[in-house]
Amino acid sequence: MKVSYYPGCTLKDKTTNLDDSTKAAAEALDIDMVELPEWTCCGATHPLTEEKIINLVPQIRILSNVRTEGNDSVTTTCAFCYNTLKRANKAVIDDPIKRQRMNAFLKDDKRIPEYDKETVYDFKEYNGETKVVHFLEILRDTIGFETLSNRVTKKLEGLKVAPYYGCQLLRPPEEVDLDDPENPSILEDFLRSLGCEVVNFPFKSECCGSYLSLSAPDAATRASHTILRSALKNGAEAVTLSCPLCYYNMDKRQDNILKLYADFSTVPVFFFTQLLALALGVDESVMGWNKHHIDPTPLLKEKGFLS
Amino acid sequence: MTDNGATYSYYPGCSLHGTSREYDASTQAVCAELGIELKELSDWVCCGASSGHSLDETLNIGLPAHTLKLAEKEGMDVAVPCAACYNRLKVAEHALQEKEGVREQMKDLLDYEFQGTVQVLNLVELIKDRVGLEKIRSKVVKPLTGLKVVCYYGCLLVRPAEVTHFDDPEHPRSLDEIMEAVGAEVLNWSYKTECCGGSLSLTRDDIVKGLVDGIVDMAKEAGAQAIVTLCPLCLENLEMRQSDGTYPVFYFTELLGVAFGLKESEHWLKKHLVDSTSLMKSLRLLS
Amino acid sequence: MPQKKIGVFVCHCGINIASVVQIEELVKRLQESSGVYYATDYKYMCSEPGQASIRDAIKEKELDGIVVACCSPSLHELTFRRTSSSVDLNPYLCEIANIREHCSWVHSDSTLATEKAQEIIETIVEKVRLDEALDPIKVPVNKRAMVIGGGISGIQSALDIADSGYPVILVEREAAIGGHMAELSDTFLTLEKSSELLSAKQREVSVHSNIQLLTYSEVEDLDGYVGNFKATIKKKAKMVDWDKCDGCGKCIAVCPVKVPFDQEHPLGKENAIYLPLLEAGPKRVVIDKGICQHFSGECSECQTACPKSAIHFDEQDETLEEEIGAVVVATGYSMYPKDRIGEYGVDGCEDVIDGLQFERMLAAWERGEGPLRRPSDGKTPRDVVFVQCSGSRDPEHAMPYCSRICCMYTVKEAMVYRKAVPDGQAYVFYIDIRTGGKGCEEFTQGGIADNRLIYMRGKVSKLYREGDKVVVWGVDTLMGKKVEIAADLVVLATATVPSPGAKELAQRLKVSADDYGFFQEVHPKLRPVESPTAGIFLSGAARAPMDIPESIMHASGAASKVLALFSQDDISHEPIVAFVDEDYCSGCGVCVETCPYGARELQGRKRVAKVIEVLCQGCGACIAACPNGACQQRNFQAEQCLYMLDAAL
Amino acid sequence: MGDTNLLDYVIQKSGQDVLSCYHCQKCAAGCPVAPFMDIQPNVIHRLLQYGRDDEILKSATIWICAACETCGARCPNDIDIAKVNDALKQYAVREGIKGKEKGMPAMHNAFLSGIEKRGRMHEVSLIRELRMKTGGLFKDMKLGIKMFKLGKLPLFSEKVKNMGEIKKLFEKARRAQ
Repeated sequence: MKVSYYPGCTLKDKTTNLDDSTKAAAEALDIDMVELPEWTCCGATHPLTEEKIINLVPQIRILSNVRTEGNDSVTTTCAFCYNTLKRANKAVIDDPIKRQRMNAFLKDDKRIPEYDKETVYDFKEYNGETKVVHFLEILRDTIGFETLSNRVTKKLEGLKVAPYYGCQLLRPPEEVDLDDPENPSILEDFLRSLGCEVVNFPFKSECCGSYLSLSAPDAATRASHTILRSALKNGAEAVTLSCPLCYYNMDKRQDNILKLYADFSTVPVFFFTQLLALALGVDESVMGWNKHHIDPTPLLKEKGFLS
Repeated sequence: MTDNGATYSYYPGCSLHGTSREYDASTQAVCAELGIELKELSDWVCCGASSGHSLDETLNIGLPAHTLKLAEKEGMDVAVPCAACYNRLKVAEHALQEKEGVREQMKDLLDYEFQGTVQVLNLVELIKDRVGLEKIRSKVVKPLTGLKVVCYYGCLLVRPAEVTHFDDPEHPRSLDEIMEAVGAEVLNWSYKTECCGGSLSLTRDDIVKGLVDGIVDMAKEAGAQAIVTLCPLCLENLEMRQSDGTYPVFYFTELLGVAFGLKESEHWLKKHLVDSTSLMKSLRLLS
Repeated sequence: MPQKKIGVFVCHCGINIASVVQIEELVKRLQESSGVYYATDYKYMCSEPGQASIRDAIKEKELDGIVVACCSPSLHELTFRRTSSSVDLNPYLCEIANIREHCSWVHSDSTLATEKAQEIIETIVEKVRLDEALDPIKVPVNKRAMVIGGGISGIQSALDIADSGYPVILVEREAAIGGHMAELSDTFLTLEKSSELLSAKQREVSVHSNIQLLTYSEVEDLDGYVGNFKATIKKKAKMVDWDKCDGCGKCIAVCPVKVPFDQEHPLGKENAIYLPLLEAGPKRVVIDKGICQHFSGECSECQTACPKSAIHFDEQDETLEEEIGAVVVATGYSMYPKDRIGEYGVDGCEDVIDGLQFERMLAAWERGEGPLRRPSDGKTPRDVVFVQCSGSRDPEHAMPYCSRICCMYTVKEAMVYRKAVPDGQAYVFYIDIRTGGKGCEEFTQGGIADNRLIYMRGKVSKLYREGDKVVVWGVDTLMGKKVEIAADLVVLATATVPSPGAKELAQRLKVSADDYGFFQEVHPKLRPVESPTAGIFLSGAARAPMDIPESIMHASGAASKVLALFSQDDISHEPIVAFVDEDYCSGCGVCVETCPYGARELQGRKRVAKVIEVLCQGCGACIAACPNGACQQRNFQAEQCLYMLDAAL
Repeated sequence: MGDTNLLDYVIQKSGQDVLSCYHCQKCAAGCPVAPFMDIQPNVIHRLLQYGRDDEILKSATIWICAACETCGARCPNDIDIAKVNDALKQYAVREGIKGKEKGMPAMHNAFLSGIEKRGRMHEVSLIRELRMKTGGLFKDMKLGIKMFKLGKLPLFSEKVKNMGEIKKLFEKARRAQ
């Protein structure tokens, strides 16, 4: 099964451990995944601008490049990139005018990288053929959690983990359509297949404050605090998620939470691919524990998952 | 209801002895002209107005009850020109009759057992119902032809209806009928009982300005040259707080005086903050 | 065949026809036309003088058939046919030529319109020329009714019919009749105990000589037609010998199967074997085969525990065939499953229940079974939040319609709750309070004020468990602010939906149901209690969400329709039906499959197609399908139609 | 106020069944001074239900209400909000709770103390006492002079001869609170 891999910008600087652990896990599960060459930013939040062209160009160019690479699907672990790519693709599939406009733009665009050379490109219209698949969907639908749990070498027995989805993975449901928006189960099943003890808590799809951490830090702190406090209250020792921005709000800014809420006790936050890599016995270098603000190693050592 | 011929007790209220002297004078003169004798209650006390009901329930009922005591002692129905005083007295009267325990409380406070033998009448009620439009028409010497007015009742004369029981709280007509009887052209408008802001005038004149301008604009829109009213508080507000500054406001008793050809009418009109004589002169209603 | 004397009566319809069609010119041309013996016109043919002119003309001119050129047949065909038969002219020799909707209303050029009117009339004249005199088909009526569903609606319909002297079979799926009303606490407006109101009716049914009560039974199939239905009823095996069982309950104690509190179930059914709330007579147990582990495993605890060995699992279901003349559908309602509303966090929350479950809790308190206890830990709830429109008025996720009864039962439940927990506080989140109906608004506003209920306008967005509380996220639009309440108990006023199996039953009865599963009425305004299938009537919430008073009204309405049907010994059916010329029929059976009304069957030794005239709706499908023209339709015979085409073209 | 909450106190004192309000906001729509209020007239009832007493007692609404009885006349459930506001004002004054609106309480106090002294209201002394408390001594000065010239602002106040009963009335009123 050959699929293009679209890491997304933050995975190349702040959260390289998400990138490395994803690639290591894929390799361990022999998922034939090739990073898309020369990828650009996906446009982050689904186009806030109503401007006709720029709000779809980045995503459609990425998706059409996947096709030129000869693959029929692209995967990513970042919830933001997944949401933006999938919704842009649906917009192009559903709306002929947008499709027409994108193809017109891409047609001219083909000449830009070659600057002076007038290379005629056998440009083929893009009609949304590329399938956008989150890495979790590959685990669930292609590999299957049954086989995944058999491939796990180190069962994460006794690790009480709260699965956190955030918003981009689930909403808007009619466009994203990954799982039931109110009662999702993909992360729960994933954690169970690794042997973890799943902690159910009501705020698993509440917003963490997202980019408000820049413009309205207190709001983001309050949002993340409500989520983490609820997870802890329901017995979680750790939280897992799949979005670098949620990770930033939930892990990096826990000391901001402490400033506002003295009674808050810190909790380690993992990318789900880190737990996956750990369970698959992949070597430590991909984990990038040092990148964590709340050091997760004491917990892992205590549970005997780390030497 | 004691029908003692044409003599009534008279309760002027503080404003009529102060900023609204012309209302007191015109009331007495017009009543005399209509054969009504007004005997002012001796040593009457303030009715408490909005301060009574705002700060203290005992004073709210106690002060007007004191006046009712004086009136009952005189044994005659009492005429009350000021709408605010009229409202307070009716509230006290209603409380004494309906509200349980008030009669005993007042007995203890004023050591007087209330009989409820005396009726409180506002001036419009007195003139229209007791005197009657026929008598008024018969007294008209100079009909106010050409004078286009709207009648402004204010809020306290007609509300709360279950207490004042006077005319219709939304569309009162009695003052309109009196003015029509003396030949004025009374126009219809929709602000008859809109509040002018009452006691807010001293502390929140910004609010009163807004309300008063609303009333004056509606009067103009109705095509009226002036507003006729029956409450000293409303007239003060309408004159003091109107941004126009030239729109005349009359007490209805003043216009009755003019229609009855009473000489001192001009004297009353001269006391107004807003000039009201030039309009009358232009209509040759004043020489 | 001697030339028929046909009269044509052209109506002006005031100006509707006369303003476009030149009437005198038309009448003059008709008088000269060959097929027409007599032609005249009048301003309003349908008026009394107009009809009098027709009657006189038929008598004086001894007309053999008439054409009335006027408006659409659906308006006055019946009127003019009655006028004809009143002067002994067979009504089916009176036909309508529509020169209003088909001519004057859609044309403006008066010369062309007049020509078209003439063509329309001459076409119909040709039809009358070959029309035969027909008489309505008479069908005997089997004066015996079947009521499906033993809730309050079914009970009321059954009683009304039985009290009028006709036998009724009341089929109830559960072991006892009473339906949801048996589970309620007090009922609004009078706050009388629901069970008390119901038990009087239940006893009446059980002792009524004209009512045959079939409990624990379901209607499998229904054939036949109005007045002559044949119902196949499955009597489910109780697997308990009711003569031996005395309701001691030892079996119940040992039964391993527990029915979850929040799963919809009849009153008293906590296990696979249970004591149904019987309306009369001694208590006796019943086994629900569906959840009994004897059939899905090998448990027979109750059998061993029974002192009277009254339990034998081998008892089989029984099937009965019943001949009936009319059917009343009274299958009632059920509650929209609350765990389908994800955001109301129902997965982990035992203390989020729906209105019916709260009724059961309140009814239990009223029966003196101890203080109000919430499902999770049995504590008495101090703060109860009612969430209105849970699943109703929600086109996006659930039901788009308003379930009509929740505003009323919620305020009542809050009032009964305040009686049960005097220091409790009830909050209600609503979008609108819809309490129309006699006395309802006063009841509601009085209830709110007297019981200090806090009504907040705003739809609840999320419920979730936190510690031992259920946190409710709502808004009070009056304050424009978010409101968060930590409640001990949350009652969802979930949508009222048809009872389970309603759609399947509709198919079996060949009756249409809307896409939610509510039975479809013929006309929502004029004929609300009749289904489009003649002889099948609708009673109560099976048709649409409604409260008990309305159910009673609809029940009696449906019963009155049955009585109207039973008041005639036979019913007449339009004679314009298909017929088969047996000489030409090759018995191919094509017509049998094509007939949408099941009005066709192959019969006799010669296997010749035969028309069940009573079921035939005269749609003509079989005629079109018949390969060798053996099948024709009365007064629409092929020859007739060809002549009509000649006249028209 | 003992153990009863403000809601019960207001219902009892004003005699108005505040709980029967279903917030149709007909009062707020017709109230002449509602635009100047920080809390709409009917929202006071909801705050009473929520027990947010402080917010109510410190509001400008209860003082700005001109008691023109429009709301009472039109309320479908016959709630006279003027009386509700009276009960709230009386409670606030007695408990010494100061709100956003400073002018009105001062004016009413000055008015009543004038009556306690003289038995009748005397505009000049009322205005003087009010301005001393709330400042703005020269406010409306121009108007005042004009009225004085027209003889409408008598400098000397009329005094009731038999003040005994008035004194007793004010004494008992204070004790009755």
